[in-house]
Amino acid sequence: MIDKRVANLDEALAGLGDGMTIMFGGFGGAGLAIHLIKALAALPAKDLTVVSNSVRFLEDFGPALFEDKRIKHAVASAARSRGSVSGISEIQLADGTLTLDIAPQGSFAERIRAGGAGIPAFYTPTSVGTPVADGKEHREFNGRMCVLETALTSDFTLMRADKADRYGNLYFRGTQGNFGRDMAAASKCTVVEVREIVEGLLPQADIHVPGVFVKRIIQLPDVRGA
Amino acid sequence: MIDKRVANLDEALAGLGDGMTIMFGGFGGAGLAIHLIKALAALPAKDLTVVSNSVRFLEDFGPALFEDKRIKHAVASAARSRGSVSGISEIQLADGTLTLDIAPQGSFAERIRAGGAGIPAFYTPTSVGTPVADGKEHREFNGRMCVLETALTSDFTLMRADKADRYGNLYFRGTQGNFGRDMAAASKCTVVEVREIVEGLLPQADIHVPGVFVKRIIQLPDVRGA
Amino acid sequence: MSFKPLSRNQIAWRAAQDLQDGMVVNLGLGMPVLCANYCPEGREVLLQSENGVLGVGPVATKEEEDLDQTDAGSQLITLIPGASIFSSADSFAMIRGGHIDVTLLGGFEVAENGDLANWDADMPGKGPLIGGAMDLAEGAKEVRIMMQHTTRDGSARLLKACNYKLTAPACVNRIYTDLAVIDVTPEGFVVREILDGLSRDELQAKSGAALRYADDCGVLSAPDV
Amino acid sequence: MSFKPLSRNQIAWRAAQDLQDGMVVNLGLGMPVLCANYCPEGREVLLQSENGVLGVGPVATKEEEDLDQTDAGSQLITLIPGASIFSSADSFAMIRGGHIDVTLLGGFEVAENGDLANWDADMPGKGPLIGGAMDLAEGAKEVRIMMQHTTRDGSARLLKACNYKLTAPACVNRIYTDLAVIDVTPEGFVVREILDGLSRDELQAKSGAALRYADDCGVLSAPDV
Repeated sequence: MIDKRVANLDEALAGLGDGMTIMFGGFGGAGLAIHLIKALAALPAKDLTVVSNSVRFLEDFGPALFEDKRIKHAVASAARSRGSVSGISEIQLADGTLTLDIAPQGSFAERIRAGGAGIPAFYTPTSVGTPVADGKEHREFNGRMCVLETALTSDFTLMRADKADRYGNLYFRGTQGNFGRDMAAASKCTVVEVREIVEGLLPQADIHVPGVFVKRIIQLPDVRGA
Repeated sequence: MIDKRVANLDEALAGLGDGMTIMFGGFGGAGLAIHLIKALAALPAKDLTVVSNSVRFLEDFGPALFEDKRIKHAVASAARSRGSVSGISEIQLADGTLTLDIAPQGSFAERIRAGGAGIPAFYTPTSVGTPVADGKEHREFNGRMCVLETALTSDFTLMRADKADRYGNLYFRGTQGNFGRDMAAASKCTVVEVREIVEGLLPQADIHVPGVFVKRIIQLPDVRGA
Repeated sequence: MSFKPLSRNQIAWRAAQDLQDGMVVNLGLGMPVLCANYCPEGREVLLQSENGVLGVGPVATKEEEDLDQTDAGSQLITLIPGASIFSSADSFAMIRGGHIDVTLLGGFEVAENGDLANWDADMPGKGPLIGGAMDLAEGAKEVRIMMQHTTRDGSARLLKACNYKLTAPACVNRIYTDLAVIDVTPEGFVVREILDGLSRDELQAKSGAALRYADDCGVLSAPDV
Repeated sequence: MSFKPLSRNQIAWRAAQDLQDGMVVNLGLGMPVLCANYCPEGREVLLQSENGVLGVGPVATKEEEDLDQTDAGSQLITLIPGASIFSSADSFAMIRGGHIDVTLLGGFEVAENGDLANWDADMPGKGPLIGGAMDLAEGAKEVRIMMQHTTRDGSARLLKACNYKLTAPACVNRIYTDLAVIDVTPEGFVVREILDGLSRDELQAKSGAALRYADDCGVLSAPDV
């Protein structure tokens, strides 16, 4: 019997270790796995590479990851901390303890999709003519200059959905989906915290992510606004 | 007011002319725009390039397109007619009146997605080591040899869905979706025949294709099994 | 002669008047999102948000607030009837694939060839934030910029060449400022509307590149919004 | 000694016994789809169909038939509880991305290095048909082939090198025939099971490349299905 439910946060993150690459779903707080980020911050894992649209949310919910210098590299479209003074991630960016692959958000999303889809690289016109394209391979297609972007994959993906079933099928509320489906597909071990693990199996019309992309699910309450 | 409804098949195909590229949704009969294919076959348009997973369905419902030699080039993953004797498209393939870009189905689907997504080209391992890769640019990523595949776009896409609203939002039944969403996005003018144009607008959970990809919708009955 | 620069809301009002029935529009953070409040009655304008929404409605009231329904600026939003939700990758496929009619973005600087700089103002100690700007500037059919005509210290933002890092080259079609509406053309900046009471010399003095004027150059004005 | 080759259904039964609980499996046209009838009780095997289904159920009965719900072989199908439907591009993303545990495919020829030829048998006057075979052969974690051990005229299908155009190089892991179960290993073909009553010499005579035998080589048998 297929059963991807795990009993607790220890099981949810079992196997997560030094040097791994971890993706984080979420945009504007929707789809962000707050419980899993906090649990990750409580682990000793170090030398991590993180792939997250915004670095800020990791700093908000897992400050120990930065304080203990356990993140060595980040891939993100935004690496700006809250407020006008430097956050800890910005200090580490400045002093070189943290390196950054800053990506246009569309290239970021497409690189993740490519990672789950077995596409090792693709060309896109986005960023051509900007410093972000520096050092990237350029090539013209149909009169339009493009850069080569490579796929992103991960050892773990940590994300949140609204509902799941024992197959790992996921249902998103509102805009929870954002990077979730593609990060789930791009990862060796996708762990999803959900508001509800349903009895039985989700109806076809409600399945936004087929369970094949998900390894572990855990039911945990929404702690935002609490 | 946004209103993509058209009154008849003439309006549905208005502007479709010589030398154009046309995509056709459908797989196993689901999502196939039988009315629109028949209407296309009744037009004089010639020198057409067709993009269809299987050439057979065009031959079944629009034989005049082949009889009058109006299709010059096909992109497909299957170009085999029914039965064991040669169909008209196979005769034309053999005598050179019809040229063919035969594609693995996954590369076919991904090239169409790329066309709608502004990705001019991508690398895939599929077909490496086979005659289908002959003449294609090869390149290794992470130890795996790949070929470069280029995007497909079209002047028209003809497809079928179950329901639409005046915004052009589409709802698919069962497996009607297949290539539809991506062909809609890859085309300058996507025309969709549907069983029902709903009053008002489709609910968010039922929208499989955002209306932004659709130009014209027309309500026409399901004629299969009739 | 005296003049009264447009307020942020008035700039948004002016930009919104150019949104036509049926357009698919992406509004950037800051001033651009204010345009949602000023779309002329009777026009159906579909707002896209790059986190994966087509058909963004008004910002949620306290009663409507749902933490799982946000726009790309992390505002809690409502949806209009006919709205759809999709993944970020699909959203940027929509943007990159040329399916957005207009994007309205904030800007730091625009060059007379249409170069846009709006993502990195070299703030000391602050990290970079690209977000969706590069994809929107590259992918949308039209790129329209909303910004103050000059910086706080009075320096020009309309320039011969941008000083800050580019968002995308040669992408801007139109600029709405508190002083003027300016098109970017093959001949450089062409003023379409100039604020009542502002002289052409004064506007030129606040600009870092030569301004031309449309033959039918009009008066920029906006209601008190 | 006499022997009775397995029927098509028996080959399917045998192949189905190797499908484990929780596996995601794509079944090709022809013999492979018959495996769906013989999955051992108590194992949840999720069948993927490349037109965009995960969780294919039994072929529809007359009452269940729905022209809008097909598999990649154009059969009218049902769905199991927990099944999901997605686009063709997403389906091949699943396949190419390595998310399919096993694909069972028909074959014309398999070479001792694992090369597979199953899409173009050079039929005179007939056009090519690749379908999803190349993506499946390249993308699935394991590729298992089901075919008659020899052609109708008795020629070998297990070969040193394929004669027909390849589907994918060095991709095959296991072969089920009417006479044997054979693994493709770095040392070439290794027989895991041989039909009762068939001698090793006879099997070798029907094969176009050297056969080795597993130390624990067993007897191939199947119930009357």
